[in-house]
Amino acid sequence: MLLNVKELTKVYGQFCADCLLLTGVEQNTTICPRCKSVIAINRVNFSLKGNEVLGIVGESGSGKSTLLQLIYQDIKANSGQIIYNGLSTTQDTGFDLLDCTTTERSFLRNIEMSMIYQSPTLGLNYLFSAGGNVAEKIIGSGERRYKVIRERVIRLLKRLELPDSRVDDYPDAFSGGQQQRIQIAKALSSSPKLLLLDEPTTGLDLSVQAKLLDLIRELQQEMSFAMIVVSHDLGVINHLTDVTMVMKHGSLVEYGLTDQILEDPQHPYTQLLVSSIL
Amino acid sequence: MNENQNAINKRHGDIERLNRINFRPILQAISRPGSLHSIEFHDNSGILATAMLLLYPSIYFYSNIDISWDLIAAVTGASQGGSNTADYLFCREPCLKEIEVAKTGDTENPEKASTLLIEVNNFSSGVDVQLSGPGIKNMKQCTLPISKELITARAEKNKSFPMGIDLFFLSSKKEIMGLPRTTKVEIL
Amino acid sequence: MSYVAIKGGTDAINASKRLFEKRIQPEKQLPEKDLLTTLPHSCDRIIAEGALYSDALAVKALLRSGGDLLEAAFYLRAHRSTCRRAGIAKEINSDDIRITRRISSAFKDIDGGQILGPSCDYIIRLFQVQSSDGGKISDIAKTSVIRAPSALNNLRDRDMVLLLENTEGEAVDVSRQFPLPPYPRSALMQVMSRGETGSMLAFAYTSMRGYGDVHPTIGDLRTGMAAISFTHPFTDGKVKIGEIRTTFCETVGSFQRDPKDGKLRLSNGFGFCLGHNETRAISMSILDLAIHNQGYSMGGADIAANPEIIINHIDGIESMGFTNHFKLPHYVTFQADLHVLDKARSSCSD
Amino acid sequence: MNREDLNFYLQQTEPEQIIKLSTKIQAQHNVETLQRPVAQTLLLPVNDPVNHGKFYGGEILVVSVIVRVNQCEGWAMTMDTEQDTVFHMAVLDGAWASGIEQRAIAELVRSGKNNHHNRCCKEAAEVNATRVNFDLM
Amino acid sequence: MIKRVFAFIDEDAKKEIRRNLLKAVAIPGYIVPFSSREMPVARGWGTGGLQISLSLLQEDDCIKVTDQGCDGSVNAVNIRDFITSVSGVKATVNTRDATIIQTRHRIPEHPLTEDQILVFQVPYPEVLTMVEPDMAKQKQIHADSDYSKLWVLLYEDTSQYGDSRISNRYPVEINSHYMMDPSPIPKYDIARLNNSPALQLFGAGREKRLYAIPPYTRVTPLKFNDRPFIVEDFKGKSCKRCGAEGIFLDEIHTTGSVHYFCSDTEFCDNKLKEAKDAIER
Amino acid sequence: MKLTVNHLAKQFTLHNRDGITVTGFSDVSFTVADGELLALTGPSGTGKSSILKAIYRTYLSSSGTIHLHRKDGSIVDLTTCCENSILELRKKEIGFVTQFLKILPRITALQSVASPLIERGEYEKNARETASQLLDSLNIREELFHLSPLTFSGGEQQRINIARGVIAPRDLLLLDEPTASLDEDSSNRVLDLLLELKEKGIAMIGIFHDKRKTERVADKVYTINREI
Repeated sequence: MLLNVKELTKVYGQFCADCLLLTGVEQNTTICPRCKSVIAINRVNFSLKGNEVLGIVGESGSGKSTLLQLIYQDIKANSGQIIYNGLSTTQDTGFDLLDCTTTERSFLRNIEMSMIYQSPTLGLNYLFSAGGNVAEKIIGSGERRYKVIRERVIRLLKRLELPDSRVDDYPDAFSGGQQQRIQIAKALSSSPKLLLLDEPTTGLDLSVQAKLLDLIRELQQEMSFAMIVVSHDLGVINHLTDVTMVMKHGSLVEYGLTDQILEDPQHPYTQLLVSSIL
Repeated sequence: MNENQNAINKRHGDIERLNRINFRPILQAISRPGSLHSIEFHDNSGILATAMLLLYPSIYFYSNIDISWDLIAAVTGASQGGSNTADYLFCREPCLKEIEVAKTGDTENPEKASTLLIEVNNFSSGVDVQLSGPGIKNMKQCTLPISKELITARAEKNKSFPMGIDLFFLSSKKEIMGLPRTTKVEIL
Repeated sequence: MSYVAIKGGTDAINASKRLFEKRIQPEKQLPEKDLLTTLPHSCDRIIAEGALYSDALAVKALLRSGGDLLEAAFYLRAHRSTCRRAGIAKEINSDDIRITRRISSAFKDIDGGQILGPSCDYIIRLFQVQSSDGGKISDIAKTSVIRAPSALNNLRDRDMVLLLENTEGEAVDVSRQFPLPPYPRSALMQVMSRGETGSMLAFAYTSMRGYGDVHPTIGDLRTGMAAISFTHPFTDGKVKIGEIRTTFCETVGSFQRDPKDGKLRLSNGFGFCLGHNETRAISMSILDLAIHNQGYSMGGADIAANPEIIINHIDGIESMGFTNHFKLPHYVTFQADLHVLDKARSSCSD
Repeated sequence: MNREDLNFYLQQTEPEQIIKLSTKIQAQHNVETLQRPVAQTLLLPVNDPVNHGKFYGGEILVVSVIVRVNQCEGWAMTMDTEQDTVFHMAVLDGAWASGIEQRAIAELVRSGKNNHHNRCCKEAAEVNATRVNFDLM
Repeated sequence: MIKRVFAFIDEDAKKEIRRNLLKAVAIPGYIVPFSSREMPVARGWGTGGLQISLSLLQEDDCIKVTDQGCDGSVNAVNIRDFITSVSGVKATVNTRDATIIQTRHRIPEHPLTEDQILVFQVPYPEVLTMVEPDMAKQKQIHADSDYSKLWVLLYEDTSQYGDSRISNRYPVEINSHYMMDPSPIPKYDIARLNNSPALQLFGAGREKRLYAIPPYTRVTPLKFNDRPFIVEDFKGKSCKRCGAEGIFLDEIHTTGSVHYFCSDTEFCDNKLKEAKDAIER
Repeated sequence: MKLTVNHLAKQFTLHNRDGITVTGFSDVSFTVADGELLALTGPSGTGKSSILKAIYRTYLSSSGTIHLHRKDGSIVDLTTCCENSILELRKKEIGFVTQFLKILPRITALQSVASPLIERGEYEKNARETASQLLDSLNIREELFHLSPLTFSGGEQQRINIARGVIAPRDLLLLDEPTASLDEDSSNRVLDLLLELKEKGIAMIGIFHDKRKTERVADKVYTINREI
């Protein structure tokens, strides 16, 4: 397993002793009636193999994006474990991301994993050129030769079907779909073992969306990294993922093969979700 | 206004002079690890002289040496703290415990770390070591007048730069040697 | 003292100093005590921005600087560095001052009254207008000293005013240790209380003009004499040292949800300065509102609400010094600039 | 009257009277200067009504003196750079503590109190004339 | 009346600066905040360097103050006069005679020794200001020692202009850890920071920061492994006055022609004097 | 034996319709051996497709077992083994050919058919060669090779699906009406292909619309009669 998430919990508020028991999908709330804390993630467990593609679906506020941010160390969990087994040095025991120092966090984010945010404004620095954005991640992974960096930047942008004549243009000179491609090029530039995607195509035109999803799928098969895809769009999930988790009120509702979740959903909430596809 | 205060007032100018004379060797000592620099004593004590130099009102200090620290606190305005909170620790061996709990700062504020001033007899006996790091031209061999355990404990404290502790050794022969956190010590 | 023969600027500097003296003609200058009484606002501004209350030195600085108020404030700041600190005076409170002027624009009438005091607000700025009519003042014996609680106290009693949580143990003293972000409120307030009047005015003005969402109403603006007290070293009793001129301003902003209990309350800001300077006290209270009660801004880009911007850019002594430092020779770095430009131009033309 | 009243109210009297009384005390008693007039600053905390906290609103330039009159220490502190009377005020403070010339000192303080009160009232009357009259209350 | 303190600053303030200097040396390249008292010299005019020098001074020191390599520069004259008047120490223009050298924008040409301390006046202590203005984020970047943004700047300049656009204040890495602003010295002087026998101290009064490079410490400019670090080029040019070559030269443009002179005037004077002495002998 | 299905049943609980249960199929038992083709027959709505989906684990079975006998001799129960094992098996051992287009719509027909071979490690050039031969044998005109199957007729799409399913055949192949919308000639070619696969030892379970076709390829028939 590349990633083992155990009893992961994130609470905003004072976190009383009853928080976890009084919230979740059964209780139909994320707000603890005792102490008014918001339980964003309630004891979530799952694991992910190298090159597996996991989808997370759920309505907004179900905790799916929070879960990604916890893994990416954008925010710190309150309890639980996120064991990462991708490091050669800690292969036997795994490395608990919850214990990582800021230096280790930088290392993880520079080399081991990448995040693709819904909005390219979150993943890109608009003061850097398109190439500069990709270069930042390559540099972060330790490369210090200009020629190598420049060539890899151009190769990646080309692979993402962006014209190499525009490598030194700034992100705001690109269309929304192209900006998202730059973000993906940046994310993949360090050859990460794990790619986290937070609603990667929401907000794009349908035709642009489809092409981008194809490309992500292709790149995943080509480079065989593991992915976690968060989306409220079951079409996206169906298109990209092998396995799917359904979340509600910070809890894990259902887990299964993506086609099974879509065609034979077990939990009432999943059935509702699937039946509401247009 | 008590007698002590009065006497101190008179000596104030002298102490300021002593402080400026002593600052340069201590600065050179931390800049050039492993080399010896001479300082002037205060009341026949190197510890007292460095205490006068280093302590001021917002500073916490700790000591395991039995001298009248209340007076020093009164004169310098510094406060006594625990070995785990003090900015300066004035010690005599054994001080393994003190090293183990001394502050190392954090990655954002590595300067909020302790400095230990250790009183030793001389620089001729101790552990033979080889030093390298900033302030040292290539390599430097010298004798550290402390135990191997202390050297190991120091290495443990300094393993994740920029966090760490800085040491000074003061001998009865009015010599001072510095060992900042950047210095790599190899026991020969 | 030693002498070292140096060619270059030495003689020029001395000549320049002489020429400056000639220009401000110290021998013809007004008596110091008259300056304090005829130009009190200049002195108060010097005192506030210099952050050192001394009438005598303010006047001296005014003369030395030829009337350049910022330069004069700088004299006081520099002097401060040479003085030992005797200790911390007793805390002063706006409710306790002997009022010389006090108004509230939030209410028609208030406990203690609207007192205009000495103000140039109602003076028509025309050179030919006559001075005031010199009417009589009666009943001196019956009048007692005017003190009044803040006009906002009434709202406070009705639980309508937001009380920010005080998360600091002790107040920070930025003159001894400048804090790192996130900046404690006490540090921001101290920096603002000695900030440059014009800079604070400009930043506050941005927030009321729409780069921010501050819609202030002046709740209580007052000037007056505050008693300075200290601890008697031999009795430990409180002992009065003297009185200083002060200005206080409390401003009310929009209402907000109090994070403590979810109730809606009015936000408020506070301004204080040494001496009498209403413009800067008002500006400070508005900046305080902008920074500490960030509300429902839709416009974005509210410069005044950024503590980082305010704390680092309103100090007159620092900003003046740095602006003027560009007068220093920079030919080495400029030459380096030109070298790099040459290289880049030839690289781009390849 | 408290010893703490001396410092401020003596400043409200004629300096000559303080000097005169101080000179007399110095002639008759053992007066030793422990700290000559020294310029110092007082940091000024200001109450912050917005969070019931405080902040430092600047510093006050002061001059203080410490003397010993017989066996008792006397102290005085005045604002600004004024140094002439502060020494004599400290002598009077020390004398009060030693029980010397207490009546004369009290008399001076009383007159200072009066002067101060009168001046404040006069100022208050001037300020009161600028009161806006709504006839509401 | 007011008792004059040796070297202007009161003892407690000196102690604070001294403590921070010791920490700065122990953590090479790390910028240490300090309280920075107001000086009677304007902020931005060298108050940081001045506070360091004043905290170092003792009676038998000999101070040199130089600006742009020129001891006669008005700012240098002013600061030197102030230092000598408040401390009574000797002053010199001769690099070799100085125990403490306070400088702005240059490192003296004459090689420094272990007995000397070089004090830089620093306008912007934070190397990251050009890529990240927010102080809290700057602190985090240093803590993570993740300087990708500086490298991206270099990458972008290299792609667009063939080399970095930074002409002075060129970012340097100290002892393979912290990136540091070396103060606005030309690139020519960057290499001379490396492995210096002298202790080098940096003070920024307005920004309230100080930092240090201990002697014999590795200082490397921000540069890609496969690209050269290009410094100002004076090949084939020499000082019109003393004939010196291979040093940093000032360019003086007069109508129609360019003349070169030593930037370090003391070095130039010495060279002339040596030549004269040689002839006389 | 390749696959043993024992007392397999499937019920759907519709939580959002007052929790009513609908029976998909019940008590299904059969076996399939290597090189054998089992045909599922019965009236429509009796759950023939559901059985295939249960084997493929698109449906979770309610009770019963599905034992897959793997080449290495081990046996896995497809109703209970973990999702990762299913994914692994789907990659190498179990194939599914549906009557609906289930390929990336923006990829060319040739690329789409060749990709299972490439995934298996075949050189791209060889894979394309084999794929074009296969498409040719299925009567797909060469000019369509480089177009997206999305624009194809139903019959053409169906043949692309079949080609994908058989080009790198898994040991067990599930066929859901592979000849549903094909003309007679194409239909025959597909059935020929299936016969070839049997020769190679591939086990198959199929649903065929038409009795004649069933008889032509099936080794045995399992008929489902819903008797509730």
